[in-house]
Amino acid sequence: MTLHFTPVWFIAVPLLLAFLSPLWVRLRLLMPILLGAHVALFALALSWIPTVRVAPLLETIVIAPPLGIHLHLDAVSLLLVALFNLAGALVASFIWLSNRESHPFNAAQDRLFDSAQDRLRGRPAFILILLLIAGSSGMVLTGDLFNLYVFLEIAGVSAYALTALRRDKSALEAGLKYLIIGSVAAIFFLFAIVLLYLQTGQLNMAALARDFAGIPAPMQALIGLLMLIGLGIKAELFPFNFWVPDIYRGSDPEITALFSGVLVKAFLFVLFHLVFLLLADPTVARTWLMALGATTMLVAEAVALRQQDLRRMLAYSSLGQVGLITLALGFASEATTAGALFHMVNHTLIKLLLFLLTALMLRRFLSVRLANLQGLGRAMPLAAGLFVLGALAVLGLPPLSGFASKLWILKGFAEARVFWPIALILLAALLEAGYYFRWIKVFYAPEPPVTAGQPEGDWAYAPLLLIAGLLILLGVAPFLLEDWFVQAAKALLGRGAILESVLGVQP
Amino acid sequence: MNLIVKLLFLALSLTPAMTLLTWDGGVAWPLFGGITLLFDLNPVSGFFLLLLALGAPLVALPMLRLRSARVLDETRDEPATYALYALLLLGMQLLLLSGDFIGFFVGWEIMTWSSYLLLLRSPRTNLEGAQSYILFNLASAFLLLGGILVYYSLTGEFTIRAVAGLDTLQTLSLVTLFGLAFLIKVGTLPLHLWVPRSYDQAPDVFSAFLSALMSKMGIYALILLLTLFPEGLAGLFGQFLKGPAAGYVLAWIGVITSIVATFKAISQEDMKRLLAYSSIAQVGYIVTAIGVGSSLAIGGALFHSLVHTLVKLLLFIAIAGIVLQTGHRRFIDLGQLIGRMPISFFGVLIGIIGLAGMPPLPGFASKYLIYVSLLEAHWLLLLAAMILSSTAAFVYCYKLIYGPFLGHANSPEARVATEAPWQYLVPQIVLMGLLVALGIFPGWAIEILIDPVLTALGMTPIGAPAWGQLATAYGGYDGVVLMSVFATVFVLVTAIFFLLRGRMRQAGSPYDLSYAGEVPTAETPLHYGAGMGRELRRIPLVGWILNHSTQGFYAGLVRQIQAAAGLLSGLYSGNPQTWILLAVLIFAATLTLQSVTGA
Amino acid sequence: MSRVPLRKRFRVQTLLLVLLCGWLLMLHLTILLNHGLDGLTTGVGDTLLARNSETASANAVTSVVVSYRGFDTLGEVTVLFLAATGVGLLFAGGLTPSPVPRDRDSHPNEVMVTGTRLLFPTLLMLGVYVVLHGHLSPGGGFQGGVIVATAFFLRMIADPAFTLDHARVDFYESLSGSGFVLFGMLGLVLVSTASFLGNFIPHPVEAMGQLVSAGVIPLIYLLVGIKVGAEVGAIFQDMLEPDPAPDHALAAREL
Amino acid sequence: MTGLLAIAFFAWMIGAAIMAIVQSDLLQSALGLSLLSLGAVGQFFLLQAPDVALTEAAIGAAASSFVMLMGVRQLGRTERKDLQ
Amino acid sequence: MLEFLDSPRVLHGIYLLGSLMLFFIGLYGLLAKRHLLKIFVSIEIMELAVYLILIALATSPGETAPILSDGLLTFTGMADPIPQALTLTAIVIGVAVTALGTSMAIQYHRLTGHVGVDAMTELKD
Repeated sequence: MTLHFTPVWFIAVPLLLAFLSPLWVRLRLLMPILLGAHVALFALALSWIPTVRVAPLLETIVIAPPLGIHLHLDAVSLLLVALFNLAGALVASFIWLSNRESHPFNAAQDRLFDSAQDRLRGRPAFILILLLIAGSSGMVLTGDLFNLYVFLEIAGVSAYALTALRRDKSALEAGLKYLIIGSVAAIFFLFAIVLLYLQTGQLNMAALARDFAGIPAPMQALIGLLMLIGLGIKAELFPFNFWVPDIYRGSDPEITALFSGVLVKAFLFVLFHLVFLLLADPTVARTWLMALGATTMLVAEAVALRQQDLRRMLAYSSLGQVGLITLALGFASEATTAGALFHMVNHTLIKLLLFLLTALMLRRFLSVRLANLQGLGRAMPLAAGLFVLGALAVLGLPPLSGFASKLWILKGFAEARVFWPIALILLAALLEAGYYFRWIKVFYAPEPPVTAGQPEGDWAYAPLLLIAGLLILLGVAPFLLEDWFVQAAKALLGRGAILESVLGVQP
Repeated sequence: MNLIVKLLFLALSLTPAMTLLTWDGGVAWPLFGGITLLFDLNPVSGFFLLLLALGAPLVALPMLRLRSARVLDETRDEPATYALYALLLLGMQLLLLSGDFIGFFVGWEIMTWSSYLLLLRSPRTNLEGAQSYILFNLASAFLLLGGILVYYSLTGEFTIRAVAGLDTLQTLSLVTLFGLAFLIKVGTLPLHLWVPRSYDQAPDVFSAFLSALMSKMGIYALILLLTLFPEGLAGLFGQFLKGPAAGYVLAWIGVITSIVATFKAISQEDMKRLLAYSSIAQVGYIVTAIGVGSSLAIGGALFHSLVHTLVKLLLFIAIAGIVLQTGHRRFIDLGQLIGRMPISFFGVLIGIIGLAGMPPLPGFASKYLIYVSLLEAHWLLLLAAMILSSTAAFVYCYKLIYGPFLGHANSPEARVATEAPWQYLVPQIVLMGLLVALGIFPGWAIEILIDPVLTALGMTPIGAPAWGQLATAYGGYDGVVLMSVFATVFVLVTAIFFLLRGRMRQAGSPYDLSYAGEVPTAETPLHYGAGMGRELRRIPLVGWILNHSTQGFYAGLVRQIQAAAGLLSGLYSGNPQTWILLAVLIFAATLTLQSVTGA
Repeated sequence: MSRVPLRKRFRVQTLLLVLLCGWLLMLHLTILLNHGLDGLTTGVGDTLLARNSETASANAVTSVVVSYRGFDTLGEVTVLFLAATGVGLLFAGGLTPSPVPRDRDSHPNEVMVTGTRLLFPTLLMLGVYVVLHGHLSPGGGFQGGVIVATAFFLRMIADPAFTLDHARVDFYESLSGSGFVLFGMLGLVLVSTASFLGNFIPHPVEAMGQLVSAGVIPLIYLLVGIKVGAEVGAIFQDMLEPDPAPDHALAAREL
Repeated sequence: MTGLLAIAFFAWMIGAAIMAIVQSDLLQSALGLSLLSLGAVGQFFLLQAPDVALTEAAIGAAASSFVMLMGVRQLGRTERKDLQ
Repeated sequence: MLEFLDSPRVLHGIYLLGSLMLFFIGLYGLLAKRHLLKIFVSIEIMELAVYLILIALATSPGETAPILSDGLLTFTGMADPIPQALTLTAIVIGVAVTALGTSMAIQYHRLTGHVGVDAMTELKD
């Protein structure tokens, strides 16, 4: 009887911990467990880097693929799983370290809602956060299409419930909207899976990839479109992403950080994983996705110019970055893919930083509208400084990590001598600068702001400073992770390698 | 504690000088994917690093006293200011030392955002000023990045070195991208919107840095373009008269910039805005010289950069001292400070003489070189235009000395002001000394500072017969003699003035208008500087220039983008059914298309 | 008078939506009828069916659900668990400020209460039977669990005095859920199976069709049954409990 | 025979579905959903899927209808009470 | 007389037609109805249609239920168990989501008095 460290731990451990949550409540260990689980899984992921570099890790569950379900841990899924658990650890530590005093809400609200932090520290939030990350990890790891759907629903249901966590009007409205649009997306995706199964008799993704070419062309198009709608809604691509700002505006910023940092990344990965895997010649799909990505980016950055609420603004900014990542992944050269994966990591870190800062501001001022944040730089100098850092990073200004990843993507385009994405990306960055610097200017306005809420706890800054340190470190020395990203890009693009490792056949 | 911070800050401000003196050998920093940042010192960057090394501590010194003792301000955020300044210096050093474009861009961007954050430290900064500063500069940076990427796609590497074998289209796209980027940074005409706003709104001392040193980074970059294309601007469209045709366009951009900016400067009511426009005008000369592109012209450009750095540091620091002591920035509120702030007066005096390019000071030498190079290229129309602008500059120079120092003190603060604190005076004295020294030894500057740069660029050095002499093919002068003559005359005139002073009539009050036929009220702007812009507008062409500004164009652009954003944000309506309907419609449309074409 | 154009517009919208859906139906039908009619020829299903005797479960669906695709089932139970958590979160205390005990629309009559009391054990038995015979006959953990939950639910409706102890439901939920994962882990850890959810209990094919057969499958299905019963019961109870009178006064104050 | 039964069930189901959607009395709508589920139970039996049929009966018809009924009880019976 | 209805292709066609009609009736409800419960009902109808397609098209006429009982000894000639297993899973997931949604709708109604999606304007900027 030996202790097998296998990828299944990434899913089994959070599930076990979530099921055992009444025990943790009794032992008053919820927060340490939430943090500890993610830290441990992050460490576990890091410990696998040398193994995965040699060959991808296949974890068979009950029966070998293509008959059963298997988990596929290669460089790219390892990267994302590590990232998700890191994000989980950061958010958990932020929630844990925020101070405990209750909100000075007015009386009616006080009776209605317990304070934000207490809700986030409760058992439901513990379960939902843990399983949101587990679900996202599962989506990235699984090699089976229906299993993917199950994990999609796990992540989705946790996300719906987390959105409504605050239980006030706006949170419930956001939760309902998310649930409706999410369910519709899931139905479309399920329909696509059903058609795939009916056409090929396979559920294993590698086997599907092998058999996909045999499906008649109109059917292929139908399946592709259904998947595009389903995953496009979930991954926040342009004509399907209208729900995003409302949801990000309505939920707690701590939660939104996870949506933007973890959930979207998982769906983006799934989308591109399927495209690269199923299609032997993904040229058409890639062109479509690049166009969608570019549109997403430009539209989102333009709309963000007018936003008056920080959460909405960050939502659009997040969409813009998703567009950029889609554009780069859609191009699918090794350099742009590696750069896009790097940018995923960066964007997760940056959006965690910015949304957690928003949480601090919200706690302090009870509103994060532009007008209420005048002169924030005086009231919360550290928060304002970190916001500036995050903004610089998201804009891709050196020496922060956003620069390195954007440069990588741009370099990839330049190597291929394709210039229109470069122009669009730079234009989008300029638009993005237009609104980020507007907010920064307002933060440093000379008038002091009106403080209504409570001061933020000093310890809450610890995870934020850690993120800031990471952003600077990755910006100054991106070569530390370079190899990993290149491996991950190869793994994501390497259709043949996956088919070979799963099915043992050369495509 | 506070003292330690300040000392540390001063030490940090000396880093460019330390770098310049102690640099040995290149440094390489690998980034990723074969991108390696190379840092090394070459004569061209050395010249500009020298400017930085000179300017940085001189600006740092007055930064120690950003607020006057009269203004009660409980926030102590100076450490943040100091940190940003140190970052800015770091960025500029990276920019100057880097031997590859990525390092160059990194330095460029660090410089941009850290200076932006410094700009925000001023309570005067408004949204338009801040936004135009950062957006123009980022546009410049992104154009630069675009250019770098084109360069990379053509050559396969990021190292800054001469490219060969490009066709016209490739060269043109490179030159356009790089050129636009650098011209924005330099602030030539249609792209200058951010310059007056930011120089005006920045913290008073920091304006000196912006004008004197940061604009020089644009000049450095423009000169770098010459390295990139060794055949120069001539290679693009051949010759025009005796100079490069492409450069002719650039030269006209420079000259028009300087003419317009000069007239704008004359019509300003505010000292810092005036200096801002004068900065644009001076940089315009440098751009013209770079357009000519001959070794004489580049030498002139470099020399003028040096002089302009010294002059603008001097003037902005002196003005900052005045603002600190009086709290006023408009000419109409100031006056009669000559007795109360004598050292500042001399600072401004020396400064404007240098600025106007009048003989004993080195401003003359540098402009002379540029004129001669224009003559050499037979671009006489340009020469005439430049002389026009140069002459008009006398007017604002005069305004600058008369407004604050002579005439009547028009505000209570101006009447009781005392000399600026020592932190402001020491840099002024140093700068005055340097300017006078350069005026005496123009040949030294050419031989020691400029010729190595020209050699490194592959041009013939100008050379000088002696340290005191400036010589060109069209004649030269001896700085020592000139300075002696002027000094003697100055001493004589001053002596006569003081001897005769007792007999001169003193005006009793500002409203003592013995020679005017009307009775002024308290609202009548009796100050010399007031209303000058209004009068200028009567001159036909000048009036047209002053009445039109690029501001309207950019404001319209912003309005259009905002409107488009509003239109698009209508898509993000909050109704889930609309979202689903849109998705389904797209689904249906695509499927229809697919079945029509696929069948 | 002014309603007429509104209604007209409404009809046009409806018509357009019907046309859109109809058009999509047409498109789907053409594609699917042309290319999707022939059904499955070969697939993993047939292979699994052929190998089903390995699990010694008479019900092939059960062996797929619990063993071959047990990972899906674990995820599915998790979704249910998440939904129960979410529902519990939404209805957790604080939203029903009135201290008045639950006030139903109609008080249950005696016949109904007695009838339900009689029905209750029968339903419970049925549920347990369905769960325990999951590997032999149609049904299993889900169905049985829901039947059990329905039994409790009927009691709750009929008998206002009957409530479920939340802590106990939580306990069952937690026990069965973690049991499921632990069974999976045990399969992973034991050398004989070395796979998550591996069937580590001996399951001879000869025993197929008997109650004690198929190794770990009935045990896991039992756990699933308990889990589903507890979740669905919790959801039922949470939704039933809150005060039915919408608290408009509170809402109005907040507006 | 199977085909006929299937058609009959489908007629039943489509009727129930239209009832569930068009009825403005939400109780009727919930009833329509249960009828639809019952029809589906029949279909699943017909399709040799007794497991699914049982599940649909227990979960689709019973649990889901219960959830809907709870919703109707809380939200009111008429569909357009605040939407006129 | 109606034997032709039992041929595999025709049977599959019937199921396809019926299920797709259900699916698009659901879609119509989703797009046309404003009431939250109606939307959840529509979503359930759509899900049900998808399950039906899956099971119907994966099963050929003449196959028996995949359960070994009453004299059957081998697993041959049986319906594909995988679609049934998938449907089992999906049904439970669907009901879980509906329950969560209905609870949210109930809470939302309690707070605001609204029951329709078109009344949700709190988040609009």
